[in-house]
Amino acid sequence: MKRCEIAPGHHWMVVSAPELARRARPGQFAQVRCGEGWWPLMRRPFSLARIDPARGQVGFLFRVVGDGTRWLGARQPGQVVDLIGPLGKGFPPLPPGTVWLVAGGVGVAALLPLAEQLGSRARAMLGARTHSLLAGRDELIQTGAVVEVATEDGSAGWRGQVTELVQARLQEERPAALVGCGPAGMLQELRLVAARYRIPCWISLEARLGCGVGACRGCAVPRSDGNGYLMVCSDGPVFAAGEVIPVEV
Amino acid sequence: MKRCEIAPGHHWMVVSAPELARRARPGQFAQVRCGEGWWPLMRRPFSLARIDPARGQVGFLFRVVGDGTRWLGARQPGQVVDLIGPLGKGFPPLPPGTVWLVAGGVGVAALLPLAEQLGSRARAMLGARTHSLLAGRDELIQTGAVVEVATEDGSAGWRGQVTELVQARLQEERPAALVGCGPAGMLQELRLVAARYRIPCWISLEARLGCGVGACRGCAVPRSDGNGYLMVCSDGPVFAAGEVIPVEV
Amino acid sequence: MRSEVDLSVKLGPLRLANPLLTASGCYGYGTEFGDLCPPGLFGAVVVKGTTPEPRSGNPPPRLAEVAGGLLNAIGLENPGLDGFLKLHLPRLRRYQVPVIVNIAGHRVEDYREMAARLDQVEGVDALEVNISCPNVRQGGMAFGVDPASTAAVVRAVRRVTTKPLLVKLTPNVADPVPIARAAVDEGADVLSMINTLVGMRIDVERRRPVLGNITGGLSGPAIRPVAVRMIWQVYRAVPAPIVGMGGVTSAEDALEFFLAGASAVALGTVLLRDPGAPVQVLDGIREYLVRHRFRSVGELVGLAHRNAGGGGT
Amino acid sequence: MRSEVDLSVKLGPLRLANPLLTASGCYGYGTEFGDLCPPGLFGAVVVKGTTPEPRSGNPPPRLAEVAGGLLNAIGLENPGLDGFLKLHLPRLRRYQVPVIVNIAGHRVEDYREMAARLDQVEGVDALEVNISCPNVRQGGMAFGVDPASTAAVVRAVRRVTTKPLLVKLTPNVADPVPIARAAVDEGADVLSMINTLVGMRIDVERRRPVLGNITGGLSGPAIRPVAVRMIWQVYRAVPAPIVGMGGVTSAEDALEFFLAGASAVALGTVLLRDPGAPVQVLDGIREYLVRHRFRSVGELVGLAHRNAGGGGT
Ligand SMILES: Cc1cc2nc3c(=O)[nH]c(=O)nc-3n(C[C@H](O)[C@H](O)[C@H](O)COP(=O)(O)OP(=O)(O)OC[C@H]3O[C@@H](n4cnc5c(N)ncnc54)[C@H](O)[C@@H]3O)c2cc1C
Ligand SMILES: Cc1cc2nc3c(=O)[nH]c(=O)nc-3n(C[C@H](O)[C@H](O)[C@H](O)COP(=O)(O)OP(=O)(O)OC[C@H]3O[C@@H](n4cnc5c(N)ncnc54)[C@H](O)[C@@H]3O)c2cc1C
Ligand SMILES: Cc1cc2nc3c(=O)[nH]c(=O)nc-3n(C[C@H](O)[C@H](O)[C@H](O)COP(=O)(O)O)c2cc1C
Ligand SMILES: Cc1cc2nc3c(=O)[nH]c(=O)nc-3n(C[C@H](O)[C@H](O)[C@H](O)COP(=O)(O)O)c2cc1C
Ligand code: FES
Ligand code: FES
Repeated sequence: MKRCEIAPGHHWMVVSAPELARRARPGQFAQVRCGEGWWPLMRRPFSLARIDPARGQVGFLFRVVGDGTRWLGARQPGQVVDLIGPLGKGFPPLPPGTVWLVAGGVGVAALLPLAEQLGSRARAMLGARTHSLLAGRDELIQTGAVVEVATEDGSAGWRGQVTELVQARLQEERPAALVGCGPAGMLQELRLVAARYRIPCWISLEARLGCGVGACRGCAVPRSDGNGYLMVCSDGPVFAAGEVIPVEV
Repeated sequence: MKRCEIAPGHHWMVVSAPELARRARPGQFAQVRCGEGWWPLMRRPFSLARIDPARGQVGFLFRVVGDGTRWLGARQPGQVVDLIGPLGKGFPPLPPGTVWLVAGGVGVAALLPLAEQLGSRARAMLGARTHSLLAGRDELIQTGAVVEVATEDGSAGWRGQVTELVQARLQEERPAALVGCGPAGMLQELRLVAARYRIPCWISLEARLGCGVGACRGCAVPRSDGNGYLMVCSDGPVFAAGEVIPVEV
Repeated sequence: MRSEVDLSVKLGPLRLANPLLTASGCYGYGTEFGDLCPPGLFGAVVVKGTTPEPRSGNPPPRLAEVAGGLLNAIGLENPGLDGFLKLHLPRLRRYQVPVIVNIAGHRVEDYREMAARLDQVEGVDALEVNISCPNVRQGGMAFGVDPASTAAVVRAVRRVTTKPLLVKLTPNVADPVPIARAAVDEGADVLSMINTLVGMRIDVERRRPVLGNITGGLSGPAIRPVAVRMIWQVYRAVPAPIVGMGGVTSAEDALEFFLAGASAVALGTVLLRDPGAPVQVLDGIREYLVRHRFRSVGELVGLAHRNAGGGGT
Repeated sequence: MRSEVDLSVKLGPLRLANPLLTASGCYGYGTEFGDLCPPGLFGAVVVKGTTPEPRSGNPPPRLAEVAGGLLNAIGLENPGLDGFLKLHLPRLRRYQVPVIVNIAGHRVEDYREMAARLDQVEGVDALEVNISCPNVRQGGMAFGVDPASTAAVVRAVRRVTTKPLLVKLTPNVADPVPIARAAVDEGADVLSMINTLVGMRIDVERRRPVLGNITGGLSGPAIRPVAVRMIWQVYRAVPAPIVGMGGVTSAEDALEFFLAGASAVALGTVLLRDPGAPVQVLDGIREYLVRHRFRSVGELVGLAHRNAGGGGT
């Protein structure tokens, strides 16, 4: 594996995993063992941020938030990472036309392979607290997508939330679909915007995972119809926005 | 710290610890943290195998037997070791005359500073399974002590147990005192020999330690008089041979 | 060498190809892990706790990590008995591995009804009566902390089925022996122990419990010493085979359980992290048997009691 | 900044300079650690369990490590009440830190006698009634698993002393609330919780229990979720201040206990490994109070209950 810190606390890690690269589809994830002993106990889920069957590689973009990611961010090139994947359902076939990819923070990771796949059909909007934390922007641009950014402090692009940027652009244009990945609050906002404009919308959710395969029922998110729960790992992580209520992890 | 493997699975580690080196006396030990997380939970005790106040250093000789010592044996030069010491009572003043130091395996660690202190009064007998495991022999010789060895497979010196060697030499000579450190079985043997020949004898014991300071009462060894227990960490680790019954750890 | 050791075990009326089971709730309905951990690896598959009606389970978060363990508050999410029989059992049966259905309810009636129905179902090899689930408001663990209510549940179930009955005990009691005895007196064939300890965790930054359900069940290595102790106690006192569980992660752990008195062990939390664990555990058990010249796992069961002197609980 | 936060706490009738106590049995008689961890660091020192007569304790090995925890089977080795008063108390008093004597016995009579004598002793600030020691054959934990016998012990002790009474509860029960209530109804001023869970470990190579006593008490991080849960339950149900313990190793852990309902916490197993822990824990608590603009530890006590919605045990 190779790893580098591409923004403060943000790492880009490339792992040689030919079988995984061959079978993976955009929106899927891998469960990565992040520690040696019994802490952390569970694996950590990360979106496949690059799927490169030709080179037999997959890439991850992750942010250090706790003990697991701290451990992972200290791995050295050449070390082996223990991962299980591809897991989850990935993105469904999207309607023809332009697709706006809306990312908050490291949420961009899940959208990179989709941008790659959509090529010129993709337009991306990327939000972060400040410009130095806009990890993944260059990778997005490399896919050929048109990229716009929003920063809360106004240090780059639109000043404010990325969902505000989306709303502003929706005054001018209508995409065929919206696809979002990021914090629960942002996705909640995006869902409302999409509903208001009646644009089909998919969101990729996070949860604290156990098994990652649908067996333990640990990663529940509430269904919007009040009818129980869906599992992030096996019913998602990508859901139609109307289907679920994003909850903070 | 510096460390090197001096025999298969046997490490010699030197740590800069001026305060400890100044205060330590032969027979004392330090409690070393051997791991980062919660495994192993407790510190590991190691005899001070070198006490060098001039250089502000102490040395340890340890054998890899489990997770804690495996971790310690993988430390790299320059890394910090977290240790507490000096602990325990160390050797009492010994009677004038020749003292025979009898070591089984890494038991030699506890005897090295004593040999240093005794100088030409010391004669050492060192036992191991086979000659390659006679760790500490060179260090013993450097103290100026006369050194004889015993190996169970006869690959060096006396063929058999070091206590047999002691018995053989006792046919010829009588030391003023016997001092032993090693496995419980060997110390048990040495106790009997010493009693038979009525030679004053001290043994340094091992036990599974908790606090290392006498607070938790975890490191009990039975008193020979049947009257309860003594604590290896605070009453010992050196005991008069008649006082306690060595038990296997 | 390998062919010399026998990994098959007798578990009361059941004969299993190897001593590893899945712990209920950690292996879903047997097919979720796919090739990562196929049902055929196990001596038997114990499915997720099943209730008469479908249950949607507890609000998230349902999982929280703690030192050496996991807290879960799934709340018996399951498609109900009908759902299980229709959706899951047919798929699981294809693997030709013994299937044990874990049943849970609010009332004695619930257990009886399910047992009566399952008695008729082909492809269900045994029932595990879960009187120890800490994550549901009524019933569940409440049955398992008292010998009388344990007896009531087991009696009701025993009357309506001739299938082998496992009864799953809770560790949240001062002494598991009277409860184990009550279960066996009423016809339990096998005791499964242990379910989870009730625990909780608080998020100090948000100043609120981490789990949606507030409390959850503690599993994983942290509870292993409690499991070993309870198996040890029950083995001495109650003449019934035991499936041990609670923090088994390695062959060494499994061996500890056999030596304490378990005839088989179940893997739970470890599967969530290492679906490859069963292979390693079986290899390790095999290696141990060969090294110490045992011919079967059965020879190990309860062996540590012989070397334990008089003392102890 | 530092001077703004108040680390002192009220613990029933006691006023402590800070919310850290020593857990009985992990800090001996207060002087063993010397400068590594002097008594003055703590709000109060709770000494090793003391019995009427000297006890030599259990045969070795007395300690065994397990995942995230420690098993101990010391067996209440202590010099007896006389020995304590003669040998240890005078030395400990020099530190001018409140002294709490942990008392344990086989019979109600034992507790009463000790309490009556200690009532007269200057320099003993409170008694902790240990009805939860799992490592002695009779008495000990047997009292603490039943509300009636708990009541009997506390009543007997309460009659003979006006000193503040802490009662130390066992986690080896299905529900600690009835026992806590019995203790408080009979006059306990403070509840200490929790003592250790009964556990064991088997040496698979030697095929025998590791501990000389076979079973031992499980302490350390492994039991923290059980401690937090029990404190949470008792805080809701019983109007008495709580000293929390069980796996506290860091400021975050201590805060978790305060938020669950503990007015103070005791450090046990962590002292064996890191005698420097109290300093770090106090610094961390102070830092948290400042960061979140609390003025005292008291403001945190039980705070997580307010943010917990309706649910839960
Ligand atoms: C399907 C999926 C895909 C993901 N993809 C990515 C990705 O590509 N890049 C990336 O950086 N992160 C991703 N995450 C989030 C990532 O899994 C968590 O950040 C990680 O598990 C945190 O582990 P930790 O041990 O460092 O933090 P912990 O110590 O476990 O937690 C620290 C903090 O992070 C929060 N947190 C913990 N787990 C999660 C979680 N599963 N999701 C969100 N927040 C969490 C906690 O609430 C806590 O406040 C993804 C999560 C899911 C479910
Ligand atoms: C006062 C004292 C001084 C010591 N000095 C030295 C020394 O100078 N050099 C050295 O190599 N060792 C010394 N030991 C032994 C050393 O402490 C143990 O080998 C070490 O604690 C094992 O840790 P581990 O995690 O590697 O093994 P573990 O995984 O804990 O145990 C592995 C095996 O080693 C045995 N063992 C565990 N703890 C001890 C122990 N305390 N004593 C003996 N055997 C044990 C166990 O029975 C087990 O079979 C000393 C012990 C004491 C009490
Ligand atoms: C996520 C999860 C779900 C569980 N669900 C059930 C269940 O439905 N029925 C049951 O009897 N036990 C259930 N358990 C308990 C396990 O079967 C097992 O008894 C316990 O976890 C101890 O074993 P372990 O430490 O190996 O996980 C569950 C445990 C976990 C971790
Ligand atoms: C070595 C040891 C000795 C103990 N002795 C006593 C005792 O004498 N009396 C008592 O009430 N509790 C005793 N305990 C229990 C502790 O006081 C404490 O309740 C328990 O260990 C949980 O806290 P911890 O996890 O911080 O250690 C002992 C614990 C240990 C580890
Ligand atoms: S993580 Fe187990 S079901 Fe999703
Ligand atoms: S290790 Fe605690 S008394 Fe010896």
